[in-house]
Amino acid sequence: MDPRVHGIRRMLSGIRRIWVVLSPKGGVGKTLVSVCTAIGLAREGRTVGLLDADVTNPTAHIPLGVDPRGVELREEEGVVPVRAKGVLFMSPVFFTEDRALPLRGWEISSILRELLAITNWGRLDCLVVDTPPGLADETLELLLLLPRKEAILVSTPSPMASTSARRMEEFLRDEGIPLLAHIENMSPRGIPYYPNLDAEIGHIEGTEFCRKVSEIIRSVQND
Amino acid sequence: MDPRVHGIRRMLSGIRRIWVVLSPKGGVGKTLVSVCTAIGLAREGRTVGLLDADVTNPTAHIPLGVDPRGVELREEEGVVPVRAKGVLFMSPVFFTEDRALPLRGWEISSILRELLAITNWGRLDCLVVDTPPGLADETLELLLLLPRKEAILVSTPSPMASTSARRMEEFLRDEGIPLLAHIENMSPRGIPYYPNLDAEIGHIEGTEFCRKVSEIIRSVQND
Amino acid sequence: MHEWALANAIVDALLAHAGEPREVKFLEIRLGKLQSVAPEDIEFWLRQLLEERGVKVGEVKFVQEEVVLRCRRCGHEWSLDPSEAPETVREYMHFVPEAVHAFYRCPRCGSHDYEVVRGRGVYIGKVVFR
Amino acid sequence: MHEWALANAIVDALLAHAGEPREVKFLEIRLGKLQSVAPEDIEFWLRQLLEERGVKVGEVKFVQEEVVLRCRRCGHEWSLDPSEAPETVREYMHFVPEAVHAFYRCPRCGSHDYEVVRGRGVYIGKVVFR
Ligand SMILES: Nc1ncnc2c1ncn2[C@@H]1O[C@H](COP(=O)(O)OP(=O)(O)O)[C@@H](O)[C@H]1O
Ligand SMILES: Nc1ncnc2c1ncn2[C@@H]1O[C@H](COP(=O)(O)OP(=O)(O)O)[C@@H](O)[C@H]1O
Ligand SMILES: [Mg+2]
Ligand SMILES: [Mg+2]
Ligand SMILES: [Mg+2]
Ligand SMILES: [Mg+2]
Ligand code: NI
Ligand code: NI
Ligand SMILES: [Zn+2]
Ligand SMILES: [Zn+2]
Repeated sequence: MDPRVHGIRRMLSGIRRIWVVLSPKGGVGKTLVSVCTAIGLAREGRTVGLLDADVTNPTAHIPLGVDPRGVELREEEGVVPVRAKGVLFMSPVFFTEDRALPLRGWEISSILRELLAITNWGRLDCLVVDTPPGLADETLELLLLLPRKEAILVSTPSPMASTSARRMEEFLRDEGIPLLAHIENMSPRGIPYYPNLDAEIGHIEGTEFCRKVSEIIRSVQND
Repeated sequence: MDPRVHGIRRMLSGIRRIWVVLSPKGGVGKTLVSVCTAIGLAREGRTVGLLDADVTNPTAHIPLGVDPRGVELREEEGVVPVRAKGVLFMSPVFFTEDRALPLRGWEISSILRELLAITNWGRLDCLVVDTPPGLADETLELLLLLPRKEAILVSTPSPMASTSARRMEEFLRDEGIPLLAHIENMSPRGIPYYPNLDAEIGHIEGTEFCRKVSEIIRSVQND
Repeated sequence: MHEWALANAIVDALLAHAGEPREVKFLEIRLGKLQSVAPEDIEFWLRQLLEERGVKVGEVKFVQEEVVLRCRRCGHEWSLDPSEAPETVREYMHFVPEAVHAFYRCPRCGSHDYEVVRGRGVYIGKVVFR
Repeated sequence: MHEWALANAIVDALLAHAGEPREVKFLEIRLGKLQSVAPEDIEFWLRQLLEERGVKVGEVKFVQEEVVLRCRRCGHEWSLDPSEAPETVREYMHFVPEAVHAFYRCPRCGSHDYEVVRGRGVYIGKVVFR
């Protein structure tokens, strides 16, 4: 009996919706979609949290503009997430001084359990969870632990990404996870390719990309 | 005592060099670089193998042009890899009918051990290993199991990819793994961005991208 | 204090598994030293939270577990005392013991690929309900 | 036959751990049923390969292990008999037992997230050298 599983239920009990941003293929835009989804909700006046669950290679702090070395975490009935661009943010990078964090599967599950068991999100309209590529411990453990979860699948038109997305769709259907949205990124049929996006990552909230993400999310969120 | 660890030594004993293509960030081009490195070596007359070690989301067969449903594996002192575009190729996709393969950490290590313990590569000048993003079981287990390994690190100019690459460089240095090359992809300082590459993935061997990869590899391989 | 959250998890786990007991007669909590949790803090919150939920609390015993690490690369086993770590690193491991892999390497071969065999964090050793 | 490779791994492991023994008096091999390995095939190669390396072989005993799977989602435990699987799927699992996760789901809750508790593949149970 791992007490953290019980602690997690308590710590997530004030959260209305949980959106897990997924794709087995890397580099399709999961992190940017996660960050912009959260920023968009915050701008509409929602209370929103963002968890970077890419534990061995967290990068969500970069577009959120959070320097991990400058963060001092506050303890209050758990650990209080950091506020950035209107979003309550928690990341494993706060505990590593931005070094490499090589972890084996059970350790990955364990660090996610610990983070979920100690982070005090308070009341949230929505928690957005950015995940790593692949279909391994991070994703499986999150799907096991998170209540009320809905998936946002991200892919691109590349044959490698679309094959990966098809596999994930089958998997989500088997697991009974509702698919809130399937976003085709870098594509005329979804979010266009913006050649200068990399240069704008520091102020992602001002980009056409970010507006486009918010627009898509608004159209599917039904509430 | 896992007998596979001993079997692996035997099965890899005829391989002169082992190149592990790495990046904790996804979508930077690891798979295309792996495939083109292998194709380039084969064209120079080398005997070359390619292992897709992205076990929960293998995609190397796509640019190699191998339809996993058409493959019948032959057994001969192990399992014989499939020949495609001059390269001897082994992938977990041959055992899944291209379905999702969700695995926990220990299972990831175990499937890699099994594949390495049964694949009969014969004599190779070089084995290229394509890895998934992250810094978890696949990468750690490969670095544990593979002898004579050298790393090829792939990154892009994106701040997310360069942060990830910096972490991996520190890690490789700590682990004492020689860095054969750090390839900056989608960059004027390394391999340029080719807007139509996705459309050419079916005949990657004829692309400027592939020639460029071979050129870089040739310039660093020192033999 | 994030110890409040750790204690609350234990309380929720105990009550869920025992179906709302009236009294916890004896409770043994194991504290892996990697997490540097003070037994007094956990005990304070355990008593407070259990009593708030109408559960009497008898003896609470703490057992500190030494840290044992085992290298996957070379097999070497060693220990580590977080009280000798830099303040910041101790704090990271206090929140998230897995952070150890970012800061420590096998003293024999230098690898980051090692297992925390013992001494990671808080768990329930034994419990007697009435 | 890929059984040659499986047997060779066992032989290499035995000889490495015993420092070139003259005789294997007794050897117990456990065969997880998920891998559908025929004991005769493994025994043939074990005897052949050990004798080639100048090692006498006494009794070789095989123990077949039933497959036990346990769901991480709902806790359900069940078994699976590969001889009832489609030919192709049996063959995939014969080469790579982990392929089970691509084809089978928990019969109670439908999840692919389950553990192979027992019956995965080939390993060494016991060995007596002379
Ligand atoms: N619509 C887009 N147009 C141009 N570049 C994009 C777009 N979406 C993502 N990118 C680029 O792709 C890279 C990967 O994005 P990221 O969000 O980190 O993907 P993931 O989290 O799936 O690995 C980033 O460098 C980003 O700048
Ligand atoms: N130099 C490049 N120019 C244009 N697109 C590229 C280039 N390199 C890679 N890509 C694209 O990036 C995507 C990811 O490549 P891939 O090799 O699968 O990366 P990884 O294996 O690191 O996830 C592919 O869709 C590919 O077409
Ligand atoms: Mg990401
Ligand atoms: Mg990330
Ligand atoms: Mg890849
Ligand atoms: Mg791949
Ligand atoms: Ni604390
Ligand atoms: Ni066989
Ligand atoms: Zn070591
Ligand atoms: Zn189940």
